[in-house]
Amino acid sequence: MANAPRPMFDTETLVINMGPQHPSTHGVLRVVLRLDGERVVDCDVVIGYLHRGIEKLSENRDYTQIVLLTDRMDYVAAATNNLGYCETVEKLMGLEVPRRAKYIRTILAELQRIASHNVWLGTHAMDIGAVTVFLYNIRERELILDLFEEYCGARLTYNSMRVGGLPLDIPAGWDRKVREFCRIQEEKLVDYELLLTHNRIWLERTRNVGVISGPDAIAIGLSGPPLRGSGVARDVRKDEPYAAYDELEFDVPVGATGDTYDRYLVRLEEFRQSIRIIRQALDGLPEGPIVGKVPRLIKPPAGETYHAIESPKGELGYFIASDGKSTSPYRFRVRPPSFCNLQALRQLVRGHLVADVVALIGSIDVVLGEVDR
Amino acid sequence: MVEAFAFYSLAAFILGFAVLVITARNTVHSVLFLVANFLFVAALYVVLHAEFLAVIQVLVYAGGIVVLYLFVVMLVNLKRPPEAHADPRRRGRLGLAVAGLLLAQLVAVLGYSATQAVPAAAAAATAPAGGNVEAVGWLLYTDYLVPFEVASMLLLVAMIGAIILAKREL
Amino acid sequence: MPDEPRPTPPAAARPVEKKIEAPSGPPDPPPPADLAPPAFVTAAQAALGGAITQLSYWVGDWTILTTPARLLDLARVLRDDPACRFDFCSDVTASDWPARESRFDVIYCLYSTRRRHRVRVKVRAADGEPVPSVSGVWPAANWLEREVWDMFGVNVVNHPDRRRILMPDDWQGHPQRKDYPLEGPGELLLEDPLEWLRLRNAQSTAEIE
Amino acid sequence: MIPITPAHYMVLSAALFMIGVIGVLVRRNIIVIFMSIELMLNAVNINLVAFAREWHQVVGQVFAVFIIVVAAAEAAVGLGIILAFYRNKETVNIDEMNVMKW
Amino acid sequence: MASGRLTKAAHGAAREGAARGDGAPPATEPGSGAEPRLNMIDIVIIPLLKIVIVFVAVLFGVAYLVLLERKVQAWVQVRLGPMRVGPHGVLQPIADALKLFVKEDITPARADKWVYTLAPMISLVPALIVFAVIPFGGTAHLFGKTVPLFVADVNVGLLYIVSVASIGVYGLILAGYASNSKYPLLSSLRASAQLISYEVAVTMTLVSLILMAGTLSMVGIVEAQRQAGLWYVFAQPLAFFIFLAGGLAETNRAPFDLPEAEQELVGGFHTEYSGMRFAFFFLAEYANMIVVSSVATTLFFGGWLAPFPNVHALAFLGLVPGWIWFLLKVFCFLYLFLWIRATLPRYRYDQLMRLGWKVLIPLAIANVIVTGAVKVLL
Repeated sequence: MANAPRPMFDTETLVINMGPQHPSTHGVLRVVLRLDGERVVDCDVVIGYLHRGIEKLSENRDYTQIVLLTDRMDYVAAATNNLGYCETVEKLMGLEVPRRAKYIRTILAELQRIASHNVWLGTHAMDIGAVTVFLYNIRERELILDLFEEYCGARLTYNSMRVGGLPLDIPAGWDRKVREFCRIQEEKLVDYELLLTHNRIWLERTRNVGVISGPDAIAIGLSGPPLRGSGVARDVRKDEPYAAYDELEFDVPVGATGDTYDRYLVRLEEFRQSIRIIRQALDGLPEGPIVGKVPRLIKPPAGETYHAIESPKGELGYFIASDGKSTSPYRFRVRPPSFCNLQALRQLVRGHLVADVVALIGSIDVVLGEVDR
Repeated sequence: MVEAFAFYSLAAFILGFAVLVITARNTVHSVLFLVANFLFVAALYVVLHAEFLAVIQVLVYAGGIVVLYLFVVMLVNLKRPPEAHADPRRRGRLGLAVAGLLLAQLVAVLGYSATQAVPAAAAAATAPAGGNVEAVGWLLYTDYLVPFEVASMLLLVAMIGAIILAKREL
Repeated sequence: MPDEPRPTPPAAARPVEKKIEAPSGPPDPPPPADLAPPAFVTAAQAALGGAITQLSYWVGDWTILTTPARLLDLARVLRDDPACRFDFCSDVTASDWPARESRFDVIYCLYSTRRRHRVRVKVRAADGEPVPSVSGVWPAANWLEREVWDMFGVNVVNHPDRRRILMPDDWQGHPQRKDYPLEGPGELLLEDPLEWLRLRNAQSTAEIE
Repeated sequence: MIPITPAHYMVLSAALFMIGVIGVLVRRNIIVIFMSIELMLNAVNINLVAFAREWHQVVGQVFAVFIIVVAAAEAAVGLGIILAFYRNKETVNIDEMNVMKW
Repeated sequence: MASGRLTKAAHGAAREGAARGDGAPPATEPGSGAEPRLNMIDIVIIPLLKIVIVFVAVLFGVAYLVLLERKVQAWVQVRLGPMRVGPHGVLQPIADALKLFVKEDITPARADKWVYTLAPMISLVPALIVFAVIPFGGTAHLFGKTVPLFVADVNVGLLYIVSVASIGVYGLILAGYASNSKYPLLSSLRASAQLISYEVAVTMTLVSLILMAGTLSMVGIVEAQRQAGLWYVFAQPLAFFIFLAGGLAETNRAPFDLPEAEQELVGGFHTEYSGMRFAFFFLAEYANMIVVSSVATTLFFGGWLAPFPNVHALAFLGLVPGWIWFLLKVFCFLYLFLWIRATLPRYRYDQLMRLGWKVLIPLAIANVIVTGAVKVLL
């Protein structure tokens, strides 16, 4: 007592800083956890460590240059970012894209979705302790990177699309390799499932962890696989078709309970659906030009628009305002799916254990490059 | 000769660590010295041919009870020195004096008994000698079965009591 | 694209300078006469016609303009009215038009997961003018509004947790404003808010010619 | 060198016991006091085992086992009480534990 | 200090075995008290030599176990593993050791320096001294002498192992406490709770084993298996599985590696450690793996005994020296450990505790009761 009045400190809770340097926060995410024992009472998500001001930068680059800035946002799904951006500008300018370009874009986007899901499954499994799954997934992702390398020469930041079409046609024999990859990936999916889907420990670690109901998920702004895991069949590819998705057949998998396991199952099914889409697109790949009629100087008329596509993480939206006078956008805004999904983390982790926090960050599938931009 | 050497060195360690236990400022260090003390007591039991007891000492005392102490010390994680406040009615000096007196008395008794002739000790050896496990077990499960069961009841009660005490809400 | 050569000198660029009028906001064209507004627009108009100051249609997107004062009413109608059901707040963002009196456009991109339609709601706000937070209507707007506050300094009021989100807590200024300098320490804002525009337009004309 | 007799063990045991007593009397940290009690119990055990050996009886060891059991029970309940007390008063100073109810 | 205890324990046992001639209760220690007169070579040099050999062998084994783990993991994960140092990376352990030796030994500010230094040692020493009672083989004939292939045959060998293992907890708790850091603290709380919980189950399974063998001596247990002509894994399959799970948990191995889960607690109790002190923890963990494998081999797989002693066609197996059989069996266990780590995800803390207290301990108790009943009835 020592005469001075004691400050009443809370003996029950412990504040712990998870990140920004932590092995399983997938980059520089910082989660400040308030723990009671090992149970999370509350958490605060701190982001911005990777903020590079891509939006501001883009407002000072011209429309062609921005494509390669979008690569740097969700760097495990660069082609998807390219696609969303190019389509938004095309929408703003009223450009028509040739069908062949649309099909190739679809193939690239779906390959990218598989690659992104590979990274997700690998890291998610590794966070829960199954390291082998990580390396298996990286092995398959490597094949996709090879395909992209053959297509555009780059392995991570592809810069693979242009406003109005594509910079390159697919190389000869590439479609055969894509088909071969689809076969391999389909085989390996069985491996992943053998290691995880019916594994008792995996079930115990993911079932009923981070349950979020459909309406709650919509309210908090979840999109993509986490939203579908909660049983809401929302997929931009189906609801507001873009690229060639209106001509292709695929299913939108949904979960039942909205827990981590459902999100896992949804993404696993998306692997299969992506392969299905790629096969259809390869079968129906039309001949023709790969670039539409694009003016030499990209200078959209004054106006603004918002356009969203389904990235592997969720709804990736671009809002572009043009003042009609300049070759760079007046306002360039990205609606990053990871950012909006990450917002739900606080709601998800409450009442769970530290180990679940890791699993939940994994099940949301955030890429910090996209969260912070 | 060997036994004398073992005894004196072990006794020195035991007493030394015991003094450190009660003088250490840091409670965690106190606990550590207590562990060391117990380990040397266990060694002394080995010298006394009570291997079973030595192992039990390590297993239960050092490996169990003291871990509990360490747990509690870490859990209470004191932000201020626990000894800051002294009850004015406390008579520390008096306590020391009483302890000293008691020690003197014990030493006197011992000194006196040492001068007396030792009764024929070995003559009484009727029970099986040695400290082996079977002997202890045999006694525990025959002559001392009732105390044994009582002790297990005591442990059960203590366990339930500790859980109730330490639990935040029931 | 690490380092683009900066168009250095206003001195060199100035002579070329024609008269530059800063853009005073997007045109927000009204819908063509022959296009019937969709059900959700008419429903919102019927519920609170006064709140909708303007209606706009451009490249297939409907935009409803309103005032900060009526924003929350409109938000609730858009969320709850059976014809609207905009339960999903895709995005909240802003754009800065410094030449205008109410320099900020705060833009809410809404989507209905049940009716599968989109609409944008737009509010014009002056610097410091309070804009009510819609995070009570759509919890998803929480972080997005934080970003709007962080990047533009739009005065979002009644927000449950109005902190900076991307920039450090002690950052001065709001980087996405048009008058925020591109180089040098961000705190030293340029004297003239339109200086940036002049530089930019000079650059683009120089590069094109 | 003199052979080691039970008296040696008794002196050791007495000294250990006294250290325990002093710890109980002098220290105010209740955890240390508990540990001093453990020291005293150990002193008793040394005595019991020494005599068990002297008399070639295992009974002494049996009693030592019982004492260890009692010590375990005492530690469990005592530390439980300390924890409960600490939650309420945030102290382990025995001089502040002077009320039966708070 | 602890190794001092070890030699004393060994000597005490030896002396007692020699001194006690009466043996009112049935004598349990085989192979003791054969020669009444012991010369200097027998009582000092040979034990000392054995201690040194075991010590060096264990350290060597640990070093190569690390390499084995990396290699096995790599092969499972379609990688190559270490390949640079020496052919196929066989010299990697030396490189690792060198690296750890020369690394800066960091003590965090405001850490409890003494305890911080002591903790790795407390971790390592019990892991090493357990090897004193593990019988690596029966006897060997060396320079005309019959040398038993174990450091000591203590009559309370099994209890000795359990009690020494229980000391190992201190290393983890103290490391967590002394680092003055939150992740290690959380981890050390996890570790100690886990160790204490699983110790109960493991000790219970040992009780049923003791009931079968009627002795606590490790050598005695192997002898009992030889006499019964039955490895106890076949008599006590349930006990074996409980022991295996508990062993994995006690050595902090996957899927029970919560205390050091990199993905959650960034390495756990050794987060703040570096250099040699980190190496000590590392050594302790792998030495503990070898301990658990050796104990499992001794208790359940007949120690150094050759398999199929009763099949005449396979009698040639008996020609292989016992210690080779022992090492082979231990290797199989270690491989199993590595294999499990490469395959399974990690348990969560509460699930781990639930498994321990609600599944393994009741099963172990039931096993003891059934074993006892069978023993009484037969």
